[in-house]
Amino acid sequence: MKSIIKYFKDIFSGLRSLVKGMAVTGHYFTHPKEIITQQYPENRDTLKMFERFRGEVVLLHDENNEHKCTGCSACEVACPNGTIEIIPKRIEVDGRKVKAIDQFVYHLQMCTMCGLCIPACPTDAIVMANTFEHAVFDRSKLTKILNKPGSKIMDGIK
Amino acid sequence: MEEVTQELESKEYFINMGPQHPSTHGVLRLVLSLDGEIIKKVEPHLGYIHRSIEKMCEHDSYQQIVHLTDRMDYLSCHINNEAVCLAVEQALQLEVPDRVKVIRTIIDELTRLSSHQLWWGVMGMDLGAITTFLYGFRDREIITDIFEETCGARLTMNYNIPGGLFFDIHPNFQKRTKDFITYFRKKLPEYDTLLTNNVIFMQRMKGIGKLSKEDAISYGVTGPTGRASGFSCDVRKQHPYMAYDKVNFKEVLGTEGDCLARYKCRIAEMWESMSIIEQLIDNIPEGPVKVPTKAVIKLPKGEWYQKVETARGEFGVYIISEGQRSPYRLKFRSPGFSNLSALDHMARGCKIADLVAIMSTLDLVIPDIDR
Amino acid sequence: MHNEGIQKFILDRVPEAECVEGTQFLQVTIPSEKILPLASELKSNEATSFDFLFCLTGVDWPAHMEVVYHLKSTQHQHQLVLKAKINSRENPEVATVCHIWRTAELHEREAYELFGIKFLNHPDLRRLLLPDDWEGWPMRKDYDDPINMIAY
Amino acid sequence: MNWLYDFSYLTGGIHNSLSEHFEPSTVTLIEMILAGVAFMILFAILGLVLVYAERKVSAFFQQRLGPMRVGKWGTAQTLADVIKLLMKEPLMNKNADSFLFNLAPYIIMIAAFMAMAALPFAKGLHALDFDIGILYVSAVSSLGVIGILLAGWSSDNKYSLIGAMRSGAQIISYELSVGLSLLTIVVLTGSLQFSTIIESQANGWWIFKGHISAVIAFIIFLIASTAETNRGPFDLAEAESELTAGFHTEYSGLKFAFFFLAEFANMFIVSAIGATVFLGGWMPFHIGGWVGFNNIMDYIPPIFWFFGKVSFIIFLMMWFRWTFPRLRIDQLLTLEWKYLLPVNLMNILIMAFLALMGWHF
Repeated sequence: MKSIIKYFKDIFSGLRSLVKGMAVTGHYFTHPKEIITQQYPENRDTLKMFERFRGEVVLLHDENNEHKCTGCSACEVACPNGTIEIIPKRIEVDGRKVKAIDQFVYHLQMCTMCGLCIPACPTDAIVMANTFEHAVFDRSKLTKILNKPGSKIMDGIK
Repeated sequence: MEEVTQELESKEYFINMGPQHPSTHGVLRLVLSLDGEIIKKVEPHLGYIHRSIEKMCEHDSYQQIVHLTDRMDYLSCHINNEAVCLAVEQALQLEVPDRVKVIRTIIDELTRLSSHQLWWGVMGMDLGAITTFLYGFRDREIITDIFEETCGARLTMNYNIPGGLFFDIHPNFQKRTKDFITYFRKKLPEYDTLLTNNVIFMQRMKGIGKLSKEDAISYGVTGPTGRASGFSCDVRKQHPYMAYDKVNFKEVLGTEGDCLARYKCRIAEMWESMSIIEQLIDNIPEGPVKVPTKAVIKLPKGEWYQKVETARGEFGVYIISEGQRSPYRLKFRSPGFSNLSALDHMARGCKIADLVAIMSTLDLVIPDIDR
Repeated sequence: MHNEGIQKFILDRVPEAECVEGTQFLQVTIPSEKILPLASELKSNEATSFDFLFCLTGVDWPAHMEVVYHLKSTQHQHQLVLKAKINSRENPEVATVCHIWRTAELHEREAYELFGIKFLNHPDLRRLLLPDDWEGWPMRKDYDDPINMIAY
Repeated sequence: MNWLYDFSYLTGGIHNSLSEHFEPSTVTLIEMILAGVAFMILFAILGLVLVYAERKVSAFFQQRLGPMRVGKWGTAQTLADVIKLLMKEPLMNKNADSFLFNLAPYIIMIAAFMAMAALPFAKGLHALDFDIGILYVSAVSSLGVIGILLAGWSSDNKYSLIGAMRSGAQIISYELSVGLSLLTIVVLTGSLQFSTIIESQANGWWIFKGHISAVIAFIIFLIASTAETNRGPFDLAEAESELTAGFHTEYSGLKFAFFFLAEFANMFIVSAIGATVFLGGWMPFHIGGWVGFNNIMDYIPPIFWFFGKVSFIIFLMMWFRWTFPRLRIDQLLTLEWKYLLPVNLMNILIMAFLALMGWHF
């Protein structure tokens, strides 16, 4: 007899647990306001990344097309993946030959966004930008030269 | 008569589960010997995403090693980072400020929460309840947003450096975390109604994949998986690091050692994690967030072993230094690797459907196993 | 049991053991051929009962090989680092401990494939992480891989 | 607008106008072709609508939006999928049994078509009205399992084979429960003919008139028919997380689309049977004595009643699928043989007793 009672009890408690579970999903079905989907390309204008988000390395330029990079290669050493390549050149300043950058090559395809290059820079020349739409159709486009053409080093940065 | 019985005997056959399979969560390949649907033997074949992180570490500086650990157990990346940082700090005999300790602990627990949320969702999906996956991710999204705001990335955060943190927490961090805890305290009971109390789920979990305490110790199964078998292996309790000696929390221990015990252990751990965060979030002491270190860290000659408790179990870093800027030998003891070794023992005699349940309660992360 | 006790325990059984008191653990180096009796003794003896092997790895030193066992007792909560010193780098061999601690099975396979340390009597000693036809032992210091060279 | 309430005006009109021009045998042939075309169109529409509905419903259960890009609110998403599936290359394993492999999807489709023939969609709108309608439908709808078994067997894939074997065991056992739960109502109606069953519900649906027994029978029917259509929580034959895709792992392109379509068609068929037997088919909702209310209900054409009831049951099945975890094969069989079957038999006894005493309404 006991086993028969248990048999029916099992059925009822089982059915009850199922109905309770359905109540949870049913709640969300009837509350479409709680939908969390974001319609990405449509909300592009309102979408704002957090300011600390690490998207890619950029070399800051001011309005005079001047940057702060001295070409010291500290970031190149700090980078774990060989993402940054500094190609230096010698320029003449006040009659002395000084090291400066010719090209600041940045391989985005190898970058893991670890951010180790940023604190390594002694002159705060590079920062992590918030951009995240990096997709391109050709791998070679991911190799970027960060210093703008014709740019030169800011005065007083050593 | 003899012949007839011979013919009726079933033949074992092999089936390749993976490397591409929905429930191996990555590229794990299991070679199953089956008799009908009954599993006779499970043989894991690893290494599909072996990246030889240990070898790379022998050439990297200690700051660079930290970011590699993100890529191992990507669901508890902050805790992995911390293990390397702690080992280096221990070797250099650096005492990090209290603020760092508390912040690291809070983010550790948030990481654990987010990992368990993902596990819960994926576990439901493995058992066929796809909706849980979305609910798990919905709640995890809030934590990843918190991480993104403070650490600058959602998954591979790299927020730790030897000697402290990359930068201070974001001003919104405390408020957001508190909001999340109030929100999640309401949502976690929903997890129970949806899955834990479900009769089908109970049937699928109860008594499946039993692992006794002795076997758990012998196989080196740690984390919630080991604790569900009654193996008290919580590193946070036994070898407290950071601020874990200052907070009150319970080490969740199960007795059964089956899938249900492992499941309940993780759910209970989520409650514990929330209580730890609540104890700390209002008491973050003021102070600096890093101790200055040399640009090139050179550890003295010697060897250090640092263990931490990740969401999957005991994660260990074994550094042998010869006084160079890179370690002479560095070994990561990953929890998933040891946990996986018990899979064959647990799955024998079960059905294919049970194997899926066992694997999801083991909570394997393949990069963690392959390294 | 304290470190002194463990040290004495081991020295009683393996007199040639070298014990170093490290910053964290007691580190004991013993010749590789002594590992099997000592390991089973450490596991089965009530006083030590090291039942939890939480890390097993190989180390390649310039003159010799080493297998490092990190042991812990869940009963007494004491820990120990056991190092088996293998003098031959060309053909390193050491007895397996995977019937004492079952977790050693996978760890030993890993150590075998990365360092080429042969674990005698291991039930299934094959390559684990790398492809089966991989040549060489990649974690050895003298391993030269011109194709997948680390860019540095 | 009379035809909307009684389709025999429409069908009779067509028949009469055809008879004026052709011989009776030709008329029958033309009518058969017309019916066949009509069913194919219905099949296609059902596929389009149900796939879209499933996606949207599941999305709303999961706090998502579902397809939103193709057309307004993603309404053309299924069409886009159809085009994609048509353009895909039909692949086959080298060692697969090509004849059976190609045959399997057609068998499943044919089974679904055959079952649909006997369904009464509205007053006067049905292809066949057997006196053994229920028996015919439940017999034919289980033919589909042959297609599944063939698909699993011929694919040369162990996952497919396991899925097919599971499905065989599952459908054969759940066929019992479906049949018995329908029998419970047949005890009351005394007829296996669909039209008679619907007529008998003119003054109230059986689920309301048949006491608790009818409700139990309805619940059992819901569970068993979900299992029979291989839908979650009983989707063991596919079992995405265990067997990758079960019996149709190796199918691609159009043949995969057939399996996909057949699943939804089967879902429609069992829902239609359930709606007809338990919820009064195309009969409007009537409450005895409330003449005004009943008149208002009568204003809604029967075909809307029918499709409304069917979509309610389909929605219930979707709700099950998107809430529950999957059962294991032995639990599935335990549920059938230890719970559903005994309860069902007992239920029939009770119902027979009720009918005998004349206690039902």
